Amino acid sequence: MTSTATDLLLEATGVSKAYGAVVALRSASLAVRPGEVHALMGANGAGKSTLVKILTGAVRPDGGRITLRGRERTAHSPAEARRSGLVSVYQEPALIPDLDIRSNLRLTETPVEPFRHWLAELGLAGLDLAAPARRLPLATLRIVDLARALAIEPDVLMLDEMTAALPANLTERVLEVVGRQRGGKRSVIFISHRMIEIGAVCDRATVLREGETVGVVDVTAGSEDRIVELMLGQAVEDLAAQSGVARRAIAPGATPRLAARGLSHGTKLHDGTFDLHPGEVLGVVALEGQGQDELFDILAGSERPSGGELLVDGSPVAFRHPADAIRAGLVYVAADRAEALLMQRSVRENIALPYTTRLRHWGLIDLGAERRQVDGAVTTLQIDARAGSEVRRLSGGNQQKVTIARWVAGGVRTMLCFDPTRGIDIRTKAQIYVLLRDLAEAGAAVLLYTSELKEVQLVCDRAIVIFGGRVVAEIDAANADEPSLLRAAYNLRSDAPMPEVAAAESVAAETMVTNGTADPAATPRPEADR
Amino acid sequence: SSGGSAAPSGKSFTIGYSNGGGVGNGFREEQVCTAKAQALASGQVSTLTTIHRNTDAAGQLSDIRDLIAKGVDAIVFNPNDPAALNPALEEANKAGIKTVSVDAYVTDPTTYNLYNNQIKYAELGAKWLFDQLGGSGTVYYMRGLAGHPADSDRDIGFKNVLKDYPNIKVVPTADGVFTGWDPATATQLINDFIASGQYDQINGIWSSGMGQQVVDGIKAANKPFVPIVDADLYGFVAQLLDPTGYPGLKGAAVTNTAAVGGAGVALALKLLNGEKVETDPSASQPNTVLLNPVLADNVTDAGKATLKSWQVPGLDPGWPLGLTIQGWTTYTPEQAIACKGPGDK
Amino acid sequence: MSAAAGAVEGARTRPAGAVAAFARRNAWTLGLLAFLVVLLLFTKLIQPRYGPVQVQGLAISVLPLALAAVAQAVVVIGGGIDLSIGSMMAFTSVVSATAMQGQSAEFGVVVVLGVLLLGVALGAVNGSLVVLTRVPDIVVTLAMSFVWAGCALLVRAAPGGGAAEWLKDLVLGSIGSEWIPQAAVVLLVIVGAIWLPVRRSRVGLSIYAIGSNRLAAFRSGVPVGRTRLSAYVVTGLFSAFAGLSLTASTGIGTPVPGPYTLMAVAAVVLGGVSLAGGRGGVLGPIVGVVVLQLIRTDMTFLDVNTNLAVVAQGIILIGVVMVGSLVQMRRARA
Amino acid sequence: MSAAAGAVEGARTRPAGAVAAFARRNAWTLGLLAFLVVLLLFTKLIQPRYGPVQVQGLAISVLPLALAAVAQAVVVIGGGIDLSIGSMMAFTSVVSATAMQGQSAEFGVVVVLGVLLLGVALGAVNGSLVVLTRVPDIVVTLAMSFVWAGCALLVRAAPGGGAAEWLKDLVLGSIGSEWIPQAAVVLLVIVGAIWLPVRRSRVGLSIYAIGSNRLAAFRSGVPVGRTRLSAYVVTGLFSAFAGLSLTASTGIGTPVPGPYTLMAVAAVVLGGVSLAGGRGGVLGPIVGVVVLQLIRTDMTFLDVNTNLAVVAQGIILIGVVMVGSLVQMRRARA
Ligand SMILES: Nc1ncnc2c1ncn2[C@@H]1O[C@H](COP(=O)(O)OP(=O)(O)OP(=O)(O)O)[C@@H](O)[C@H]1O
Ligand SMILES: Nc1ncnc2c1ncn2[C@@H]1O[C@H](COP(=O)(O)OP(=O)(O)OP(=O)(O)O)[C@@H](O)[C@H]1O
Ligand SMILES: [Mg+2]
Ligand SMILES: [Mg+2]
Repeated sequence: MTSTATDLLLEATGVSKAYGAVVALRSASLAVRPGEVHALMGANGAGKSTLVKILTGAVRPDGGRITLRGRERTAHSPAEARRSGLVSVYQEPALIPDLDIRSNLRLTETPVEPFRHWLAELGLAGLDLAAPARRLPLATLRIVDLARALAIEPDVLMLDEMTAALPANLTERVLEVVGRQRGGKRSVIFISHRMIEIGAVCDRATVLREGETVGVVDVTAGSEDRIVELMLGQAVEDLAAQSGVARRAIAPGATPRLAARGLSHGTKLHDGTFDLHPGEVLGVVALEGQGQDELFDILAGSERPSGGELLVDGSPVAFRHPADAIRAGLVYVAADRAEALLMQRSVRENIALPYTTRLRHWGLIDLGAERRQVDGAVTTLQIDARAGSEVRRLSGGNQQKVTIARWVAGGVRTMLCFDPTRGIDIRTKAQIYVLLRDLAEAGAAVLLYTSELKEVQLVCDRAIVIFGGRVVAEIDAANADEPSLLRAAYNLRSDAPMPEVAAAESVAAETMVTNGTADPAATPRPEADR
Repeated sequence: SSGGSAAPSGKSFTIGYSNGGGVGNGFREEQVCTAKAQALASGQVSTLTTIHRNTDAAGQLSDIRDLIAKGVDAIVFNPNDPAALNPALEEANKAGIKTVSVDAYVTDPTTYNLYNNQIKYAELGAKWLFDQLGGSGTVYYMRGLAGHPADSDRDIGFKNVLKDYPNIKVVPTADGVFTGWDPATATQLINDFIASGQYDQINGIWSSGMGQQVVDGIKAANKPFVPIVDADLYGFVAQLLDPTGYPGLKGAAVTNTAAVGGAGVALALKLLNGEKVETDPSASQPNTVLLNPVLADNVTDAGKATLKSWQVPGLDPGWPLGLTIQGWTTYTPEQAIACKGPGDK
Repeated sequence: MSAAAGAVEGARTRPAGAVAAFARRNAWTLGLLAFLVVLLLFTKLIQPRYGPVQVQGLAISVLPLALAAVAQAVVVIGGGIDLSIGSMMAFTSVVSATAMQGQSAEFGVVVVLGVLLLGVALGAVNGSLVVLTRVPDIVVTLAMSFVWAGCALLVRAAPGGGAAEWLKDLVLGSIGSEWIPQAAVVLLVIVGAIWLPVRRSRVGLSIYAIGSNRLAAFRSGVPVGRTRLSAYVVTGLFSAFAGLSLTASTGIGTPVPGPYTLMAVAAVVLGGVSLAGGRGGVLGPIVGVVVLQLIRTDMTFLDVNTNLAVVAQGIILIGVVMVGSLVQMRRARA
Repeated sequence: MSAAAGAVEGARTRPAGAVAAFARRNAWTLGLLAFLVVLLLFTKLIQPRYGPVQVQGLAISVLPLALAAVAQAVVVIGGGIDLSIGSMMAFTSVVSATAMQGQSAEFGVVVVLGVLLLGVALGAVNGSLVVLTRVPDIVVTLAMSFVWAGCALLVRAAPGGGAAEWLKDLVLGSIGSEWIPQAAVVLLVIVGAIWLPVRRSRVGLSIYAIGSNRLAAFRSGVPVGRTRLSAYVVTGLFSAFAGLSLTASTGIGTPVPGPYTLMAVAAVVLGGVSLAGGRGGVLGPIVGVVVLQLIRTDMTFLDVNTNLAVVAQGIILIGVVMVGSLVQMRRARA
């Protein structure tokens, strides 16, 4: 299939952008045909988001040419791009927290009726438009953002990791809606690190590597390997071979490192009960909002449980502060790097901070010892710290590694990882898997919540499943294939069929804030307020 | 208004006192203290409500309205502006409240004014200083608070005398610099002036109440003193009388009594009691009582003796020395220093 | 009243729901109003003669600070802060008093319009500098506070000048009932005539948007720079009104800035406007100013030592804001 | 010097790299120092008699504001702001001047120590209120500025008191060379003796951490409340030093706060400390204060009208900060 410049809806050639010494985009090209869903692929730091921002006028390029329907144009602001038919759903919700949904629509001059239509299509019919955005959960905000973009009827819709923060059921809906755009007038640029989603909805994929377009691939049954190869610039063989690590048998009757007994918190967590042993990686699987956030917050000492008991090495503990948990050896790796890192401080300080707060003594910090610890951790995690004087200058993947390195520096006893590979490229993911296994081999206990179900078999010894605030199942790694985990996550018997629609609606209802009209106790904890 | 304390005349009044600036300024603080002392000593005042804060004319307007709302019998105040307070003063007049402006005049026709003759104050000092310089030289002209009536009157007096001395040059400009009667500003000004080397080119300083800070600044910079004239503040007079601490310091102090506060209360009581008040027809406003200043220097023996006779031990350095005014105030200097009004413990 | 609205809700269909929603959105302002009523009753208790004349005096006293607080509220809602409000007031006040002195009433009208334009210009300069230099608002406006204060002193080194009689009369006395002070009506008319249209327009929505989340606003297509500029322009305009109210109530212009800038920040916070931006309205700050003034009046009635009164005012300010936050937190949790 | 370090990087192995890294991290401070040198040369040019005595005078006059700027820098780095610094200075200054008046030199030492403790206590009160009430820093400290100013007036209604001779002599004259003013040495010794150990300890790291990202710091085990409190305590201590320097340089205590609070904010920004917290050091603000003072001195030399000088200072403040930001942005891009 060849295309002349005139059948292209949107074409970008030789786009470049540098942030200081780091080149975000070297020479990126992208050609989008009318009516196609076009994947934009690339490892972390490849420049996908930057390219999308340039296309929609949120960032000025240093160089390059952008044409829309054959006419050269450069948007200077998202508003201008919107007027010429380019709309993006960015990675961070672009809704104004203090304005209600209706005012947010007014701000973007979005017609209300089409918006309601798309909202219903996406599974959120009946959302209260008078609810302030800050009261809505993140997943709902993403859907609202998408519905708003669709309601503007853009020519090119760009979705930057739209599905990353969505529960499985809403992801389904989004993929369905995106899939329906194929062959129409509208084109979609789709960014995701999940290969399966690419395969499901995309026609072609443009692959970026280190700021350069390295290939365009037609998405077919066997194109997955080709894409990954282009992304990484190397063959993929040994990446998958990381799985199948030797599982360690837990001696019966041994004292668990961590024992949770009936932990509860507010209206979300009712019965958190499990054992975590030294030397094992225990997976935690749950749909969005089943109480896993609360469980991890309690274990990390940021929230106090309203009931239940927590034992470390057999003795009961009550954490009043993360510092208590850290002293008891429980360290927390957050999914959201912005919650974990001091963005304007150096890599060294970020790694040293929890290490030094673990020291009980006052007085001067031993800079020499500290440097050795930090350098060791940087090497262990293969962090590219060239732009290390400020963490915000690192790419997403390297930032994520820093959040782990800071704990590795001081020696790990128990690590609590909350979706640590969210939005991380596949090579970095593999490195993190290896690291977690190595920590377990060395005698650490690892609790790993993951939204990517295949990670359970890759790294975990076994997994627990949380539903409705209770631990409802425990599954051995051997049996933890994706279908079984998904069934357990929906709390279905293993032989029952998946009632997709019913499940989707129940979760969707929960993500909606019925502001003021229903029992306030039923209102889910507003995520944006945290 | 009801009164608890037994008054000799059988009457008991409530008086409001408003000071719209100069918090922390010795002259204004002493003025408030003399008002309290007079209220106590008169035996005719049951409460003296003092509102003493740094504010602008609009703020003082609202303070005076608060005093009217409180229902006092008379309001004594040190005005922030000659005309700005008139609306509230008219309201007071309508409510039958006597009003007395002290330290400066206001243009409201029903208000009585009682203040030091500031034109004369400036004339006395300027004449002494220019004579010290033999009628020729350069003088650093440090003024007070821009726009304050006392400052404007002093400027008139200073310029009256300057006309007769063609060989006196005034720096930095003919209109001088303003200290705002703020010690910190005054210190800053003199330090900058010395640091810039301009101090080395002058022969005398005419200062408006910040003499102590000026002398300290010169001493700190290790510069020789030039003749200086200022008000009769305790700290400055002590410097004039301390040849070992301040070798070579020549200066003169002009009286500028802060007891106008006490005299103002006395005047208000006269009005409330229906007594006749002698006014000065030469003043710019009707209903005005003028108090005349005197000058003493540390150059002549007579002057030194006068300065010594003014000294009141234990006074704050920023306070003027004339604590009482003959014919007006009835308290003792100790009562003024104690700074207690009726009902104060 | 909707000038105080925290969120820009569309009207509901059911009226009962609308009232409840209104109360919820304006809880802070309503709470503060209740506090004000209690304070008024207390004032009447300790000073039985407190009546219409005193209420008129109260209205005149609060006018300049209330306008300054509205000025501050607008820019704070937009995520900025303006430390030059006091200086702009001094500048506009001396310009108006100098230009009006000894002139006819008609010329006074011209001067008032000119001074309002001057306020717009000052705000535009502040806003342009903030937008163009990318220096933080607090720094730019702090620096500009020196500039405008210096300009005020250049116009007139000492207090003086005059005001047209109609301007002085505008804020005196009452209108309709003797309980309705003319100054209060003037305040509400000015605020209503300017802020309500702005509030209801796209610009107002955009000001809330950039204050709430600047990046999200940018991505929603809000012209961020232009909107910040507009917020500063509105602030400049209200500062000019505040300066004119100083001229009207005192009849002169004073070149040295009064304590309005920081008091306006205090009043804005007391009035329920978040310093983080995006939340609050202009009615709350006005009520906050009245509360602050009435507390001072009560201290005069109670013969509190002035120095103690200063201390007490600070403590009360923390206390009210703290109680308010606690109530809001409780409400948010319930 | 490392007091100014924006980041606590370990020294590199290659010394050349270390110097380059140091220069990169402290670019703002070094740029400001360069500007100061240019300004000094300019001063010498327009006033050839400018020499050691003038430099000593410069050091004495910047001392109070420099200490106030350091006090402000610490709390700003920790993500807060303290609008009560000027009032704390007035309070500590009147307490010291009142207690020392007419007393022996030895008693003077006791008073100095007591006043420093008082500063710690004032800072602790500010910090506790900020932490416990959850009211924004700017509001709490604004309210406390009234409280401390009132306390200062309660101690001493008017300027007065005295200072021990040794205290006054401490800041006078030079030490070693006549070009090294004693006041500058005192400043560096105080700052070095307090800030360097804090900076190098866990508390210092934690202050930068909470200023940079409070949630991340909390999750990393930093006791956020206690650290904020510590920042305010350090600020209180430096404010007490600033108050003592007022007493030392004027020989009296003045109860009315000078213009130090907002000038300290200006100096901190000029010194490269981000008002958003987490970035900057204390050396930059000190250089910033010297620059501001020297600009004022130069205007005196040039006989600029005082009112114009006020205007010019504001414009220069914006200009310097703007040029600094532009240079930093360019550097980040290059
Ligand atoms: N503000 C910045 N300052 C310096 N470098 C930056 C900045 N923003 C991005 N970069 C660098 O540009 C490169 C591309 O970043 P970008 O975030 O666009 O990539 P990406 O494909 O979205 O990767 P990721 O999935 O890791 O976020 C990265 O190496 C990053 O370090
Ligand atoms: N207007 C801006 N000014 C300065 N830096 C910006 C601006 N907009 C974005 N950045 C920076 O660019 C960097 C890259 O952002 P981008 O969204 O491409 O990465 P990301 O969020 O890490 O993406 P990914 O989802 O792939 O992890 C971020 O570090 C961000 O701070
Ligand atoms: Mg991305
Ligand atoms: Mg990215």
